[in-house]
Amino acid sequence: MKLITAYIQPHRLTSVKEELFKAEVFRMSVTNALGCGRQKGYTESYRGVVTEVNLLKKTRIDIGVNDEFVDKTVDAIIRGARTGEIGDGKIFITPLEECIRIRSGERGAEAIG
Amino acid sequence: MKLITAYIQPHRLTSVKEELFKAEVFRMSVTNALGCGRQKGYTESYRGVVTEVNLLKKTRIDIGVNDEFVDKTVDAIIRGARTGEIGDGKIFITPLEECIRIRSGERGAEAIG
Amino acid sequence: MKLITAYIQPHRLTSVKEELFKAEVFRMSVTNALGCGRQKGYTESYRGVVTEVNLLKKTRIDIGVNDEFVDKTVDAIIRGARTGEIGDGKIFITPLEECIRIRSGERGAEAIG
Amino acid sequence: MNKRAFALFMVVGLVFGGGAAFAQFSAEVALDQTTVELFRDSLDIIWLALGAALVLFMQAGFAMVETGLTRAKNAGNIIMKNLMDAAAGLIMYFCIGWGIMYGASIGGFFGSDGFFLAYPGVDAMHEVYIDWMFQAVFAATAATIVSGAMAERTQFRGYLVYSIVITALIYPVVGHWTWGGGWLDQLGFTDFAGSTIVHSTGGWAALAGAIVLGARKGKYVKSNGRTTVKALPGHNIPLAALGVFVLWFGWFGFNGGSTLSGVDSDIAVVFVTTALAAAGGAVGAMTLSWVLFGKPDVSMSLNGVLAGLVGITAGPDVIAPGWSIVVGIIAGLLVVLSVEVLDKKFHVDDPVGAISVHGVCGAWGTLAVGIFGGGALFVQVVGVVAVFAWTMITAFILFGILKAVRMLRVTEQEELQGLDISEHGMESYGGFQIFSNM
Amino acid sequence: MNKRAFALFMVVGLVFGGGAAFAQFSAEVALDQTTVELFRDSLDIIWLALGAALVLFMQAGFAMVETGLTRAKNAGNIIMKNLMDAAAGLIMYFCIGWGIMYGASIGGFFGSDGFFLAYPGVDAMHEVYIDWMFQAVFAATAATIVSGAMAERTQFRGYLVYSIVITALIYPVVGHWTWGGGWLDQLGFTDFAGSTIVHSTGGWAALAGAIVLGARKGKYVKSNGRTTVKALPGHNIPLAALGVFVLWFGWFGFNGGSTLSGVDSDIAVVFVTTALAAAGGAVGAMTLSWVLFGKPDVSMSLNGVLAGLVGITAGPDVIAPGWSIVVGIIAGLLVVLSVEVLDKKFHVDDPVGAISVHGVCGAWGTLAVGIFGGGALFVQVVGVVAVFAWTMITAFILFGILKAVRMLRVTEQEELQGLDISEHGMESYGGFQIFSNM
Amino acid sequence: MNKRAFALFMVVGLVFGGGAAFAQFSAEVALDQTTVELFRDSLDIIWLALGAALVLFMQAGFAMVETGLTRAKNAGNIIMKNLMDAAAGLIMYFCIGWGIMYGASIGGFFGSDGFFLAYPGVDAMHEVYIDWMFQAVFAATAATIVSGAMAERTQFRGYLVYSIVITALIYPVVGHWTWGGGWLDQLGFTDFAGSTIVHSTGGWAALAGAIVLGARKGKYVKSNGRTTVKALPGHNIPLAALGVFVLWFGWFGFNGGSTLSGVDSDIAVVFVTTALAAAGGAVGAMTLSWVLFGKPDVSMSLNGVLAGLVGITAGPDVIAPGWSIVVGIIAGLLVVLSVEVLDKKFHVDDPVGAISVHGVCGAWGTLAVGIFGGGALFVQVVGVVAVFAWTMITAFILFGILKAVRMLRVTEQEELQGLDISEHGMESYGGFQIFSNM
Ligand SMILES: Nc1ncnc2c1ncn2[C@@H]1O[C@H](COP(=O)(O)OP(=O)(O)O)[C@@H](O)[C@H]1O
Ligand SMILES: Nc1ncnc2c1ncn2[C@@H]1O[C@H](COP(=O)(O)OP(=O)(O)O)[C@@H](O)[C@H]1O
Ligand SMILES: Nc1ncnc2c1ncn2[C@@H]1O[C@H](COP(=O)(O)OP(=O)(O)O)[C@@H](O)[C@H]1O
Repeated sequence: MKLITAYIQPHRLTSVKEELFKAEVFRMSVTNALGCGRQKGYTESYRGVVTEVNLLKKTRIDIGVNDEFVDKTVDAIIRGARTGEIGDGKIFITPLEECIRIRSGERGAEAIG
Repeated sequence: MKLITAYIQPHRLTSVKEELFKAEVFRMSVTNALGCGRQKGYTESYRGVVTEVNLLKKTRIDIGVNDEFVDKTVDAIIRGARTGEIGDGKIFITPLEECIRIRSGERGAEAIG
Repeated sequence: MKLITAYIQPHRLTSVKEELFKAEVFRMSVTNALGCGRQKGYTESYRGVVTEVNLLKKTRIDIGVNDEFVDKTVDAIIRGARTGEIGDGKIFITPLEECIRIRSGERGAEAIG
Repeated sequence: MNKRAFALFMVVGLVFGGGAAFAQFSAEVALDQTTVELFRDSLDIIWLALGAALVLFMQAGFAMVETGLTRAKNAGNIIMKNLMDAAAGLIMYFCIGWGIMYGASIGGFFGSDGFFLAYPGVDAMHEVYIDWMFQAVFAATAATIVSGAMAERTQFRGYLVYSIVITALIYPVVGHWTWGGGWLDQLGFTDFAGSTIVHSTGGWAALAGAIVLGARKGKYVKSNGRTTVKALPGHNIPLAALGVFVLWFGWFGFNGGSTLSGVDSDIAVVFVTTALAAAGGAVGAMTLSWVLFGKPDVSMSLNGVLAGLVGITAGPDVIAPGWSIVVGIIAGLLVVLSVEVLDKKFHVDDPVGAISVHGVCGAWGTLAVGIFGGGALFVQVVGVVAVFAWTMITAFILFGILKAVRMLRVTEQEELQGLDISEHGMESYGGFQIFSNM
Repeated sequence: MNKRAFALFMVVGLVFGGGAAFAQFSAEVALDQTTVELFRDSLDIIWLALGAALVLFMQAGFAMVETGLTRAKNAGNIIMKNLMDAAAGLIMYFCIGWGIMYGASIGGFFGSDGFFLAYPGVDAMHEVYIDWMFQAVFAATAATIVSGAMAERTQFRGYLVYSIVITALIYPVVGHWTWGGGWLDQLGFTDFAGSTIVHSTGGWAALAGAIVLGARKGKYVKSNGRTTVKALPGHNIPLAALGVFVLWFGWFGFNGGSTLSGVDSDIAVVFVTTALAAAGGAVGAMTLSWVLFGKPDVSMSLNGVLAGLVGITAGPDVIAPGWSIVVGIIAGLLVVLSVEVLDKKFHVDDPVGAISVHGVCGAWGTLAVGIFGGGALFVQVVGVVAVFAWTMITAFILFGILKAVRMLRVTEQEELQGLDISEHGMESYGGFQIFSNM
Repeated sequence: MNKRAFALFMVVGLVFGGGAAFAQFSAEVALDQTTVELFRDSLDIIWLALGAALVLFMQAGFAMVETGLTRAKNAGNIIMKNLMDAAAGLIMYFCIGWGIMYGASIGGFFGSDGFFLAYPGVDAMHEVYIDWMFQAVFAATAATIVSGAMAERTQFRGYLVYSIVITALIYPVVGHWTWGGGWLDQLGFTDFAGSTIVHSTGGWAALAGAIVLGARKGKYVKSNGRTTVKALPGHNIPLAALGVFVLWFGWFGFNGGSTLSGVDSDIAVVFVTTALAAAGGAVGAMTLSWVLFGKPDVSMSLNGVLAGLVGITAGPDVIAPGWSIVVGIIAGLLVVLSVEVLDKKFHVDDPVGAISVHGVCGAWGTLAVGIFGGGALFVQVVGVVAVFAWTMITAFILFGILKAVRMLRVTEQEELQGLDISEHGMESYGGFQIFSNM
């Protein structure tokens, strides 16, 4: 099992979700994050004082999947999130040793779906 | 060492924390998240326009533990979070290679507690 | 590749960012979290009812790095975050199997930077 | 021709005739008894009209206080309840309430005509209208007090029924006994702007409601046979503070307008005592909360302002400014003590302190007239007790019926989710990330 | 010597002479025709001044309603637009608008003098001043209606141009036709406080603006040839509710002040009908939203209050209180239906419902005078149509030009980012974590 | 019998006697000198009472502006400070301030009787009461200005001491010199509603406070010998905007009421200039911020409104409407420049711009009377300087003592945590997730 973590542009969340649904990935967790990457920030000015904002709003998606789903899921995220512009984001894949469904106590492959 | 990540119903946080304390797990980090799982969402309607809300509010708990604590911790979370209803959530376990206490520079098993 | 996750005091974020920049780590993701650790909480009182607040505000930083960057990054975080007081926080390191840049589809070491 | 056209004529006048006085201002006025009455009437109408507008604006104050001191997930619901208190309340008071309050008395207990403001044969309806206007916003005030104490767990449709009953019946009957010339008035009961008549009525109805309804889930947690009292903090203190300032502002209309005439030099003292009692209330509540809890509590100090205002409302015309500070301070102390006792001893869950502010301090204010303002203390006690009894009994019956027909409380699941989603299908702070673990 | 020094003298008087009356109050007043006129003038000035202050305060109401019903990322921008409607609006109405509205008429179509309030040779300028004051805040009201309908996607500088044109030209011409004594007034068109003149003018300009501008990104999503209507929920319902209460409060100045005299017993009925129509509007909109959507909708009920207020504005003096409830309820139903039709059928994106509240209910109110208030229905129809035509044509031209010179709409990127950042380089809720995935 | 019972009698009257006039309205009024004085007094009382209510409501405006422009973690604290300015301020002004301001003068420097409003032997106390009422809310205004400039780092108990001293001493002495008939008044100094007397006094006390207190942590960051100025953005711009609108509304009471009589045709021009100067201020500040920073700044434009209002306050009765726009625009420019200079050059940390708005623009307004309103410019300068000197000296001493006894500034740890938690043990936005990394 793998844990797929993606940082995407907030406004691509809807289309990423659509692509994931098409790829039959229905489980996920979403948090909002601030990201610092290639994308340059912008300046804000408050009462005449200029501030560099280089932590930009990003949305983070975490998905635990069985190994055979990894590629499908990654592709779906890319399809939904890619605009070709800097700031599109990153996907990280980490090993997932165990997954437990709290309700039933099921573990592993069955629990993840 | 393992990193235990649990997504639970927000209103179970208090009882999960109590169970963790009983199991002598005192360290954790909590974030809020939106989750999409088996639990069906609900519809909101704003000014007559109906919207499917299928990202539901969840609370995420991250706990780094030594290997011998894994089961205790998982059990405590389950005890605190289980209601038997869909939406109770999931627990993910990932390998944790290193843990460092910033204050002292301690590493590994001593740092985690 | 490794994924470095640090929980720090919120008001140290700026100096951590500065140290990371000096160490030429320019990519990161930041979320806010509530933490429970060695640091004792404080009591709030609302309308005469006293409440123990033991989930304290923390800032979480996630950084995906190539193996050779791990030490540099950890050191930079410690330099930026350490005050020597309880509550300074923790750093966790987990294995990172893959990293994908959404925009270009690049993978692995090139994608991470 | 519309009166606004005067400017046109003025200019024409200037061009052709040079400096003609303006139509609007120069209309000839005969200098006789009629003129004098016209001015007197105009001053009365203006004063009552502005007073009514200020009192209606207090609805905004109540809405903000109650929203601010409850949780974000119920914000839209509490607002709907406040809105409907005002809307349904005004309509019900028009149809029924006014008639019961000021109609021809049946034995000093309730009125019996004037429903729908139907006064066949009366010409000078403006006098009825302006008086109705001022009275109607008071009825809506009595109604809206209750929503705070019953917040975060009451069904919307049940609350609607309550709104209708209090403005059509419970409050008007109290009003008839007193301002309507009924039995309490004949005993010599005095309550200038309604410490008892408006505020205690609302406060005691709130008490009955909070008891029948029970506490919010998670407020009193039993474990090992011991009950722990938990804080369920409000989500928006600045909004609550704004509400308190709006109420303070509106209260000048509430007390000031209660001279019922714009030609009344008592207006001066009423304003002074109203301002000073509110100040005293804030200082009193802040100080006591500081002593009791170790830190000056913000929401208690805000409650203190309201406590002071409720406290002075029965006698702002007869209590001297210096004493009004004392009345306010005592009200401020009382509100803190009362919140403590209700919460920690009796486990009556009143999220915003409405019972303490309006019920308890309303009673205090009514007695204060006897103590500082020269009223007959015994009669004041009779009035306080009578209104308490009537309101508690009728409100218990009302909420009891609502409970029996399952229209009172939302389900536990709905309460957890928040009433905004369960009752109205929406969120009040779209996009904001809010911890919902309570 | 400053008048405030009286107290000093009083005390001196007390010490030396004992109980002398105060300077401020005891000035001798001759008891003659002059005195009578002085009092009448004073009552008029006070009434209009307070009315003007209340109407200006409505700007706060509009700002809060519009902010609350749109997204957090545009909150500062909508506030700037409201602020500039008031600021630029007052200045433009001073320089140009008033002259066009009330200047010497050119054929009943527009006025031609009095610009900059220049009335050479006039002494009693206070009469001009107070009337200008009351009229100016109406102009600013007409202007500010539009910002809500065009929210979240309009360039700030383009909006500034619009603000100037409506307060200098579009509204004053409508005003001249009617309150300025122009052709509609001569036909016998009646609109007491401006259902059509102020509100419909604003509402139709909003319609034109929303059409030319197009919908917000993500509001109407086309997929497979079908258009899905999405909700883009407002971010702060308590603020929107506060805005509605502020508007209700201010409306007493709007309608009440429109007697244009403080010596007018119609003030009484105007207050009553204004209050009851608002209540009716809330009840009507809540009920219909409950029936249509299954749950009572909060923001629709809030719109209902405004709908009722707009609906009664044309005839608060001639519609009986009982009927005013009916006028309000119908307005409340209309606003819900109109929002539904505009949104789901015509896909006109009006984030706050300004077109429905002010345009549609403004027209309804104007007709209601004909139906319930004894006005000539046909003339009312002529007025409604004429104002619709004039406003739509001029507003289409205005927004068309702005669009052509690329001053109307922000870029898609800017819209996504939010206008606070793109137009003003700031965030309105610094520190708050807000989901920005819309 | 309570006056409200009239309705009952009316109806009885109708039934038995047919169409009897209402008690409230028909009381016989003798047509003589007494009646005339009664009306005049009533108009004065009504006008001052409403003015006082509006000025008190400005406290809500200040609270919202200051809360909105500071950080979420200090919101409850700033509200407590505002609340206590009003509450403690009113009480202190009752006990001491009024006597010092309007008591029998000791050499033109301070008054010496009338403490606790004790005027033995005076019958017509309503005249004292209403005047006290109007003056007291001015004292509370002067006090509340300071809280914004000292926000986010001042101890609550230290601030309480300050509140008491300014309303009991610092402000009343300035008031005695001028409105109290003291030496500045005798020189011919003119300041209609208090540009200098109220606003500069508050503004300069704010300046002294901000200097003694030092900047907020993180505001001016020294690195490599260079100081970088950082922005610490406010957390709630919509609330700040609401506050500004509330202040604009309340200012009509502030300036309008300062005619001190309801029978004064100057009310008209005062309203017009007050409205136009505010509009000018907004336009001026917006434009300059656009030029200087590349984008129109929201919080600066909001400050601009207040700058314009403070600017016109010294001469709203004598500056012509056209010139009032100019006065406002200049104030709007000044506020932006002053904020820039204080912040970037002198590193005086004033989170909300109170020093610039009230101190600087107050001085400007006082001079503007000399320039546009026909006052003696030299005397105006003397007044500005004298008030500056008195306030700076006394405030420096006061804050210096507070600093010496460690009652002025919270610890660094408390500041980081936020004053809501450290001073009041609570959070203002329970449940909201807020980035606290500043
Ligand atoms: N090495 C990294 N570690 C953690 N987060 C990262 C890393 N690289 C990128 N991110 C996240 O991904 C987001 C997008 O990265 P960015 O470099 O702007 O995109 P792109 O690859 O399209 O240029 C960043 O804002 C950050 O949140
Ligand atoms: N595969 C997954 N990857 C990431 N998060 C998941 C996954 N499965 C479940 N979750 C998280 O757990 C929450 C609860 O899951 P759900 O399926 O509703 O619970 P249950 O297993 O009790 O039916 C989800 O809302 C989501 O946040
Ligand atoms: N074992 C753990 N698992 C998850 N988070 C932890 C763990 N230990 C510490 N943390 C996070 O780190 C923060 C700081 O920990 P704390 O023990 O207070 O610091 P210190 O090590 O300096 O005493 C905590 O608030 C929590 O967010």
